[in-house]
Formats: sequence, C-alpha cells, structure tokens
Amino acid sequence: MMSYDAQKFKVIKNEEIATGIFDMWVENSELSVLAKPGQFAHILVPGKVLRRPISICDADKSCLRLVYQVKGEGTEILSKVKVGEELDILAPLGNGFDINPEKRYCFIGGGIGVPPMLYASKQKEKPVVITGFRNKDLVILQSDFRKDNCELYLTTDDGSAGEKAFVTDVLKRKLDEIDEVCACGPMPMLRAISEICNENNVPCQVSLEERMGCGIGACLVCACEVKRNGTNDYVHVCKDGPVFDSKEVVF
Amino acid sequence: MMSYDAQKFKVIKNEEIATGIFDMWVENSELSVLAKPGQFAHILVPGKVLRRPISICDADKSCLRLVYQVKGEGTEILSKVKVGEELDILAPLGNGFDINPEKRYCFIGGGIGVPPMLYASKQKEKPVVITGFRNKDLVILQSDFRKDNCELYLTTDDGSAGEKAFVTDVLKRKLDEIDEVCACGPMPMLRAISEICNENNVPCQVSLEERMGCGIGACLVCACEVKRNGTNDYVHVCKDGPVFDSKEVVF
Amino acid sequence: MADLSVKVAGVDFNSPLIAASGTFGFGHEYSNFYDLSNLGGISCKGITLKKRLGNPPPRIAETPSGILNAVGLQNPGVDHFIEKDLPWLKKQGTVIIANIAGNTQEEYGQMAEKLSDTDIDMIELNISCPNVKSGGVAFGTSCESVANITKYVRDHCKKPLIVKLSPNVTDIAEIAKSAEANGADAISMINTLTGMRIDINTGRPIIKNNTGGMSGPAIFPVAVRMVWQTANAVKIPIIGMGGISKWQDAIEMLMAGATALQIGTCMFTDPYAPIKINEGIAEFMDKNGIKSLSEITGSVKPW
Amino acid sequence: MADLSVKVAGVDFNSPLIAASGTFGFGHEYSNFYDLSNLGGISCKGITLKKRLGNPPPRIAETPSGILNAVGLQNPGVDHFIEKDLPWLKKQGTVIIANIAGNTQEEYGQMAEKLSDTDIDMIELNISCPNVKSGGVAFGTSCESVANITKYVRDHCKKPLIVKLSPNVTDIAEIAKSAEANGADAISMINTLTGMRIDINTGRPIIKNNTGGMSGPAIFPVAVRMVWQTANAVKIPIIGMGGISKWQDAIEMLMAGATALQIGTCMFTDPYAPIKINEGIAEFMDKNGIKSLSEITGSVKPW
Ligand SMILES: Cc1cc2nc3c(=O)[nH]c(=O)nc-3n(C[C@H](O)[C@H](O)[C@H](O)COP(=O)(O)OP(=O)(O)OC[C@H]3O[C@@H](n4cnc5c(N)ncnc54)[C@H](O)[C@@H]3O)c2cc1C
Ligand SMILES: Cc1cc2nc3c(=O)[nH]c(=O)nc-3n(C[C@H](O)[C@H](O)[C@H](O)COP(=O)(O)OP(=O)(O)OC[C@H]3O[C@@H](n4cnc5c(N)ncnc54)[C@H](O)[C@@H]3O)c2cc1C
Ligand SMILES: Cc1cc2nc3c(=O)[nH]c(=O)nc-3n(C[C@H](O)[C@H](O)[C@H](O)COP(=O)(O)O)c2cc1C
Ligand SMILES: Cc1cc2nc3c(=O)[nH]c(=O)nc-3n(C[C@H](O)[C@H](O)[C@H](O)COP(=O)(O)O)c2cc1C
Ligand code: FES
Ligand code: FES
Repeated sequence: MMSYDAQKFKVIKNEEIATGIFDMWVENSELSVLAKPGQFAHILVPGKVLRRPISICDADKSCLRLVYQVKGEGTEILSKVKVGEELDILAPLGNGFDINPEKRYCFIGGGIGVPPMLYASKQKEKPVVITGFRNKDLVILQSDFRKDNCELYLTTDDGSAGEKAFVTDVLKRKLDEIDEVCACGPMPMLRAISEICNENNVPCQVSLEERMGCGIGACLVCACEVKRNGTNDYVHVCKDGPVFDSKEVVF
Repeated sequence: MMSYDAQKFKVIKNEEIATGIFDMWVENSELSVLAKPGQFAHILVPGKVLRRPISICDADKSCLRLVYQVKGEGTEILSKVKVGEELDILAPLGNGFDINPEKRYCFIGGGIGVPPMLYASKQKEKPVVITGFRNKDLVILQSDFRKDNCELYLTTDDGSAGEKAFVTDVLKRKLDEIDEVCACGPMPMLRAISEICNENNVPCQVSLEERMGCGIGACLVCACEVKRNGTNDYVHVCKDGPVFDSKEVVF
Repeated sequence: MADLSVKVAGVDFNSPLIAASGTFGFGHEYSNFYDLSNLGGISCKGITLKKRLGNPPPRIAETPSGILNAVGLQNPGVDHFIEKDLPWLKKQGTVIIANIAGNTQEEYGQMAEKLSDTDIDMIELNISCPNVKSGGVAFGTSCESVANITKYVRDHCKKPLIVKLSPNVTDIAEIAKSAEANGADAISMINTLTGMRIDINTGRPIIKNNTGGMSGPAIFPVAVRMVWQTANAVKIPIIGMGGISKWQDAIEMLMAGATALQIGTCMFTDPYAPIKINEGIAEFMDKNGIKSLSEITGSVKPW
Repeated sequence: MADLSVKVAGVDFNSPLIAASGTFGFGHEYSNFYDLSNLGGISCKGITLKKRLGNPPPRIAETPSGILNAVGLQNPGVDHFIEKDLPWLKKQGTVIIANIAGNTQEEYGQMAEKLSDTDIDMIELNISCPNVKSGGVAFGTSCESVANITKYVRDHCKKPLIVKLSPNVTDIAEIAKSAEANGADAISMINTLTGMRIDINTGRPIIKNNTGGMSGPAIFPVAVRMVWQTANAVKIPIIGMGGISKWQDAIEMLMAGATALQIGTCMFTDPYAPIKINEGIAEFMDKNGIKSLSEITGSVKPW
C-alpha cells in the first residue's frame, strides 16, 4: 500500500534536448527503484485537473528520467518547472515490457516513442535498437544508446540525419538476427511493425497511448480494443498496458 | 489611449512584512508616474479569471508599492511570485483622494486600510496620521510614516503595540487641529469616523472596497449605494471611487 | 492579413468578435484601451424600459475558471440609452446591438418599437437573464414562452432580431427552433449557467442575490455543445459565446457552428483579449489557407 | 477527532465522502493507495443487465478546471458484479452502493430485484447518464419519466433507493420532487453536464462520442446551486456531488443542503483526495465546535 503523499518527486533536471523536447530527471528513491522498462509516470501538472502520462525513459536507484515533447498546455507548463521544485507523480504505473533473458531483442522507437526504448534496451547486452525521427531537429538520445553499447540505427523520414528510411526498412534487414521486437511510436508505425512481425512469426510487444483519467485502472477511460479468444473487448492502457502483445491489438 | 501590453510590471520586491502581509514593489515607469494617492492597481494573478484590486501604497517615478494581506487563493498565489517575474497589472485605476493644498489633513488607516494612507500622507507637510491594528503582529509601515515626518499615532485593539484605543479615540482628540479626514479600513471603522466627522462638520473622504470584475466601470458589479440629491443610487467603486465623500455613502 | 469579416442576418461585421452584453457597458471605458472598431460589434448592457438600480452588492464571485455575477440589469433605461449613449456608440465604427429585457411582453414590445426608430443595427432579445425576479429567464425556458415572446417582439421590431438563449434548459435546440419559427433572424447563445457559492466562514452566499450567472472558461464546453446541437437544428445564424478566452476557443466555437462570436468575461482577465484573439484567428486562417470565416463555421466533422 | 459519521436513508456512513460512480471502478485499484474504510461508501461503476463494452476511445478530454468523459457504461453486467465484485467490496468496511442503468424500465427492475437479494447496502438509480444511446439520460429529464421509473424500480427494490439526477434540465427541484413522491429514499446529484470539445487541428470532436459529460471543479457552482434548490424542495436527504475537490468545497456543499457527498474527478488529480478532504472537514469541525455534520447540512443563510 502506498503512503499518503509518497508521490512527491524533486525535479533535478529539466532541459530542452531537441526542438520542443525536454529531458527531465525527478528524484524519489522509494519509488524510482521500482520502475520497470515500459512503465509510465502519471504527472500532475500544476493547475491541471488531469495528470499527464509520460513513459519512463530511464531509472536508477533514486531517479526517474522522463523525456517529453511539448504538445499542449500541460507539457508547456511542465517545461517551465524549475529545478528544485516538487512534482506530484504517480509512478511507476502499468505493465512494462516482458523481456526474456534468453532471447535476442530488437527495440524500435519512433519519434517521441524512442525514450522508453532506452531503459528497455539496457536490459540486454548489445541489442539491436532502431530509432526513427521525422527530421534531424527531433533526433534524441543517440549518445545515450551508444553509451549503452547497443547496435544503434538512426533513420529520418527526410534523410537529414542518419539513414533516409523508415524503421521498418531496417527491421526487415535485421529479422534474421532477432527473436522478439519491442516497439513504441505512432500508430501507423506500430501497425507496420506488427504486420512485418506477424508475417515472420516474430513476437512483438507494442507500447500504446490513450488519453487517461485515473491512470490506475479505475475509471475505464483509456480503453484499447483487443481481440481475445476471437471476440473484441476493451482493455485499459494504464492497467493492462501500456505494453500489449501486438497480435491482440485491433489497430 | 493605453497601448497593447503596456500593463506589464516587473516585480522587484515581494516580502512578508508582518504575519501574512506582503510588501511588493513593481516596476513600470510609464504607468507608475501617473499614480495618485487613493487609486488602485488591478492585478492579474496567474491562473485566476478575476484580477485582484490592491490600493497603491506608494509610488515613485518607476515603481508602484503594493502592500497586501493574504486572504484567499489569489493573494496566496501572489505572495509566491518571485522577484524578476512580470505581472499584468492595470494601474492606476479609479479616483484617488482629493487633497487640498490649503487644508490640514488627518489620514486614518485601519488594518490593511493603512497602506494607501502612506502615499496620501506624503502629499502634506507633517500631517496627522492615525493607524490602527488588531494587535502587534499586524502592525505595518510605522517606520515609513515616521520617515515621512508626520505626526503618527499607533493604536491596537488589545494594546499590544502603541496605545490601546480605537483610531476614533485619537481622531476625537485631534479634531480641533484638522480641516479634513481621509480614511481607509473596515466598514464599521469608516462608519464611526464618518459619524464623528459629520457631527463636527469636518469633511471626510473614505476609500471603499467591493468585489470587482472589470475594474474600469464597464461591468457594474462593484456597486456601492450612495444617496445623492435625496435618492439612493448605485455608483461604482472602481470608476466613481474607490474614494467617496462619506456623507454620500449609505453605510 | 486574413479577412475577418462575417455577416449575420444581413449585417456586416468587420470581425467576428462582439463584446457580450453586460460586460462592456456602453463601450466608453474600453475605448480608453483601444479603438472600438477592433471589435466586430458591441452588444450593449441589457436595457429595460425604465431605469433599474440592479441588485445589492456583492454582485460577483469567483469560481474555478469562471465567475458568477448577479448585476440584476442595472441600467439607465431605454430612453436614456437612445438619447445619451447610442449617438456616441454609432460613431465608433462597429455594429451596435441593443440587448433588451422586460418584465412583460408589452415592455419588450415597447422597447423594440422605440429602438426601431433609431439607427441601432440590431436588437438582441434577452430572455435569459437569471438574475432578476420577474421576467428574465422565465421567458426563455419553455418553447411556448419563447415562441410567444419572439412573435410578439417580431411584430414590433423593424431591426434584425437576435434571440439570446439560456443554457439552463433541458433541450436548447428545441427552444432555438421555436425562436426561428417565430421570426428570429439569429440566435445568440449561451447566457450564463445559474450557480451559487457560499462563504463557509459566514454561512452566507457570496452573492447577495444568493445565486448568480456563471460565465468564463468553465462553461465553454457546455456552450460548444449547445451551439453544435443548435446549429444542427436551425438554419438561422448563431452568435456563439460562453467562456471564449483565446483564439483557439474562437475557432472551436466557429467549427461547432457559430457564424459570429461574443466574448465577455475574458475581458475582465485581459481587456486586450479581443485584439489578441483576432490576431490569433487571422494567423490560423493564413496558416491554413482559409479565405473566409464562413469556411470554418460548422466545419466540425462529428464521428 | 471530530465525528464524521452521517446517516442517509437509515444507512450509517463513517465519513460523508462516497466515491462517485464510474470514477472508482469496483474499488480494487484505489485499495493500493489506502484502506477503503477511509471512505464513507463506494458507489460502484454503473452496471447494466448485460455486459457492455462502452464507447470507443478517446473517452476523455480536459476542459478548463474540468473534464469531459464518455465511457458509455463499460461494465461486466450485474451478475458478474454480484458474483465477483460484491463479495470483496463488502469486506472493505465501507457502505457499498450499486449504481444501475438500464435501456428499459424492465431492465432497471430486474437489476433491482437481483441486487435486493444480495447484501448490497443501497441502490443508486442512474437515470442521468448522458453517454449512452438509449435509456440513460432520457429517463431523467422529465418529471413524468422520473416518476414512472422511480415508482417501477421502487416496487422491485427492497434496498434503500437513491435516485441520481441529471443537471441538464430546466428545473431540477421539480424532478427531485417527482422522485421523492414516488418512493426515492434519497437523491444524489449532480451527474455530469453535457459538453463538447473540438480539436481545431483535425476538426474532430476530441471524444469519439462527440459529446461527453463534464465533471470536476468547473461544475461545482452549478452543483451547489442545484443542491440548494433541491434541498428547499424535498425532505429526503441529498447526496451532493459535482466538482468537490477540497475540504472547503465539502463544507460548502453540506451547507447548501447535502447530507453526504460524493467525489469523483478530484481523485484523478489526487488519489489521496478523500483522506485530505476528511482531515480538513474534521479540523473545521473542531475549530468551530461542531459536533455533528448534521449541524452543517443546510445551514446556509440565504440573504
Ligand atoms: C502510456 C503513455 C506514455 C507516454 N509517454 C510519453 C513520453 O514518454 N513522452 C512524451 O512526450 N509523450 C508521451 N505520451 C504522450 C503524452 O502523454 C501527451 O503528449 C501529453 O499528455 C500531452 O499533454 P499536453 O498537456 O501537452 O496536451 P493537451 O492537449 O493539453 O492535453 C489534454 C489532455 O489530453 C491528454 N493527451 C493529449 N495527447 C495525448 C496522447 N498522445 N496520449 C495520451 N494522452 C494525451 C493529456 O494527457 C491531457 O489529459 C505518453 C502517453 C501515454 C498514454
Ligand atoms: C479598491 C480596493 C483596494 C484594496 N486595497 C487593498 C490593499 O491595499 N491591500 C489588501 O490587502 N487588500 C486590499 N483590498 C482587498 C483585496 O482586494 C482582497 O483582499 C483580495 O482581492 C482578496 O483576494 P484573494 O484572492 O485573497 O481572495 P479570494 O477569496 O480568493 O477572492 C475571490 C474573489 O473575491 C474578491 N474579493 C475577496 N475579498 C475582497 C475584498 N475585501 N475586496 C474586494 N474584493 C474581494 C477577489 O478580488 C476575487 O475576485 C482592496 C480592495 C479594493 C476593492
Ligand atoms: C457581469 C456580467 C453582466 C452581464 N449582463 C448581461 C446582460 O445585461 N444581458 C445579457 O443578455 N447577458 C448578460 N451577461 C451574459 C453575457 O452577455 C454572456 O452571455 C455570458 O457572460 C457568457 O459569455 P462569457 O463567458 O464570454 O462571459 C452578463 C455577464 C456578465 C459576466
Ligand atoms: C470517468 C467517469 C465515469 C462516470 N461514470 C458514471 C457512471 O457509471 N454512473 C453514474 O451515475 N455516474 C458516472 N459518472 C458521474 C460521476 O459519478 C459524478 O456524478 C460526476 O463525475 C460529478 O462529480 P465529480 O465532479 O466529483 O466527478 C462518471 C464520471 C466520470 C468522470
Ligand atoms: S486511466 Fe483510468 S482506467 Fe486507465
Ligand atoms: S468592476 Fe466593473 S464596474 Fe467596477
């Protein structure tokens, strides 16, 4: 059972690392150690009624790393929070990636779906990591992945950085060398990855997004359609996900 | 005509000077020079729909001084604004005290009604100033008045600072030496002062408070009942006041 | 810059933003801040046949992202308005709308007649004021009463007639249809939602009238919903309002089905709001290659 | 510490705060945060006769100081609830209320009968859900339909019966009177105000259902007003809700006439809200020498 006001995190870094993308480190040693790759943090932005879900990009014994893009009012306010201030964050929430010690993985991130792949990729020795961005201004976390000693691929839609390709182009080339895929990014990308994996009988876990209320499974707003035992049902991104078996997801 | 965004003031001081009472200096040289004693500033508190009216406590060529008490959510937020930040303030607004160069004045302030008396008293040489507070913890601005070289009286309800008396007790003693009274403070105090003045045929100007919307006379919410030419009417604190002839006011 | 003009009931507005009745007085005060021609129009403070003192103060309270007010139609009366305020207003280069409220049908009729003989541009029938004892909202809450009052005033009015609806009803689209069927040239909506705040330290309602009308950003989603429902039900143009405070809100309200807009409470927060909102709308149009606001009106694509 | 207990329709609550239906599921999730006996009661997620999938996502949008939702009554059906959820809930040391919604009167009746044979504490008749196609709010918007459904369910229900009212009506006090006259033991109010938000970049409503129900602090003044009006019209107790997010709001709602309270949206902002609100209420009572919450209920002194 969590305790009253346990969810206070101290901001120790909040910097812009690419156009409109911020790298935030928040401290709370009790909760940070619990974080698993693919889980998320539900952040109370001062003045807002709804919390904002942000994937855990990395975690150590005392801190969570959250990399977020300024989209609307909430993330705008978040980007102005100063080092030293406290944030009210529910974390870690959800079910993360299920990473099998025996298997060879390919981690794929697209755009702002790249951050959670960092913590995930750290679970393996020299995994294949494919990162895709719209253009060079949005490229993030390359040196972090490199530090982590993985086989890193960088693609951009316009070729302004790395290879001019889609992440799926790279994935196709690497299929022989991997046993499973973990992916996060825009729905069309996830759908394409999922199709390739299905065709090649490679298991694939995808991390999904949906607008949330409670963030813990009580309000049922973050519904995601899945097909289980032949019938369609709604499960919930916050509690049943955000990571799902791509075969179940109704894209 | 004021210009777009002219109302930005830079906070150069915001300090607690007594329990729950803050002394704030804000800079905008274009507007500060226009301030007259008894006028007010209409402050946009970040995140709030309605502005907060605060009397101008003092003004110089570049700054306005605002002394305010934390009452509810708005002033609470205001008290946390940091030096260097900008505030959106409409000022100076309203009609101030009408101070006749020929007359001898007594300026009376009660509680958080004391601040506007500072700027007002500065218009005269050695005026009588009577300040009253509930107790010693709420006493403010004494050294400022003293610096200003006025004949200063301090009263508290419980005698914990200065004389244990009401401002009206002091006023009665000074009636012979003055030609007019300017007062600001709680309604019962203003009513009592007004009665004494009326009985003694001493003109009296009182500064009133009312909840405001626009602050400039357009929305008619800050109504104040006055008797003019024998009939009752509503005038408006923000535009017709906040200073009124005490004889007109329906207390 | 993009063309911000709109046309409502044959009247041309050079911007879609109209000052909402009761928040802008008769314009004098805000003219110290900017040229009133920055506004498409001004809906004047609600006027009655005779001068009214309005309600005792306090008349306003703050609420989360909104306010409550109960001014109670303080105004100098229609004759004073026509004689003293209208001539100056007509010189400001913006559309002038008279917002009228009566205790009886006959009073509404008399005011409409008097105003029909002036050079006022439009008349807005306020049958939705929640803060007065008799008349007020009572006229606006059933289809039958809306039908009656609209028809009656129509017969006494030579100006384009806007009927302003109350949101405190079960089915606003039905009410709008009644107004349309009985001669309204346009609908304006929404007036305030009735609310209440209590000071827990005194146990007294904060507003002397006990209840007041809620406006400001808090009510915006209700206003958008009602405008959308009404736009789907009537053919006459809708002047949308209720909580608009930024240009994004303006676009949203137009998409929901509004042809023009009114803004009120946001000017208490920022008197320059109309200027900023117009700038934002123009930028949005330029960026998206939109030539006329009519392309935005009603363009929402429901699921 | 002050005594926070209240009694509604013969049922004892050890705190006035009840989790609002639909915001708390069947309690499991929040039990990871605190003991559920901190709550006076739990109004469970609205249940229907058969399992329902609910509406397609997105089901939620943010609004100024509020939210819109359109979950559309996703639930496992009444039998599953009785078998799987109720036994666990009954062990949590808090009052358990079943919130039921039907497509037809008969469905409501069947559910009431099934639940009457369980150890559920109370039944809350949800005739105000705005987010479903048939049934839902339609039952709750006229006095006649409220009278019919209340009477029908009363005849099939052996448990204390709460009727939950929709705020999307012209005269909520009249509707409450219909419920009272036809056997309701208590009123709960308000459900959500229907609203809409549009994404101006796509021109699409943010919520897939197009419209959604507004809750959260934005609607608080409307809820207070409606509770006050209703408390002046009926004798049965009122469970007040709508936008309560801090202890001050709780006191205000009690003063307006509520005997107990429900809270929903505020727990999305802060799961610990009920604990904090109870602490604030207790402190307020101690400071003001208030022995029982019944002293606060309805204590507002209108002007
Ligand atoms: C499990 C999960 C993990 C995520 N991880 C990241 C991440 O690591 N980095 C990152 O930049 N973004 C991430 N997102 C998306 C992020 O939550 C949204 O961009 C953010 O909530 C937008 O908030 P806003 O205040 O800027 O936008 P606003 O438009 O002001 O938000 C209004 C409301 O809509 C919700 N909302 C808007 N867009 C989204 C969205 N795409 N997904 C879910 N809710 C949304 C907001 O949370 C808020 O409740 C994640 C989303 C989910 C569900
Ligand atoms: C002309 C004028 C001059 C004033 N000068 C000063 C001053 O110099 N120093 C000072 O401390 N206070 C002054 N006040 C009172 C000050 O405006 C209120 O204390 C303040 O607005 C309370 O805001 P809040 O956010 O703390 O309270 P909240 O309760 O959160 O305020 C809610 C709403 O009520 C309004 N309100 C609450 N109390 C008052 C009040 N007493 N008068 C007017 N509006 C109120 C607020 O402005 C706001 O709109 C003055 C008021 C007026 C009208
Ligand atoms: C202080 C105040 C006074 C108002 N007076 C009137 C009025 O006289 N006549 C009228 O039709 N509406 C009146 N209204 C309602 C507004 O015109 C408008 O319908 C409402 O405020 C919603 O718009 P907003 O949220 O942009 O303010 C008044 C509103 C406020 C805040
Ligand atoms: C996500 C969500 C789901 C809801 N589901 C139900 C429901 O199933 N049955 C019901 O009677 N009310 C439902 N409501 C309404 C709430 O019970 C409550 O009446 C409303 O949210 C106002 O209270 P609040 O502002 O404290 O949230 C729901 C509200 C929300 C936010
Ligand atoms: S956000 Fe509440 S169930 Fe997922
Ligand atoms: S506050 Fe608008 S008239 Fe005074």
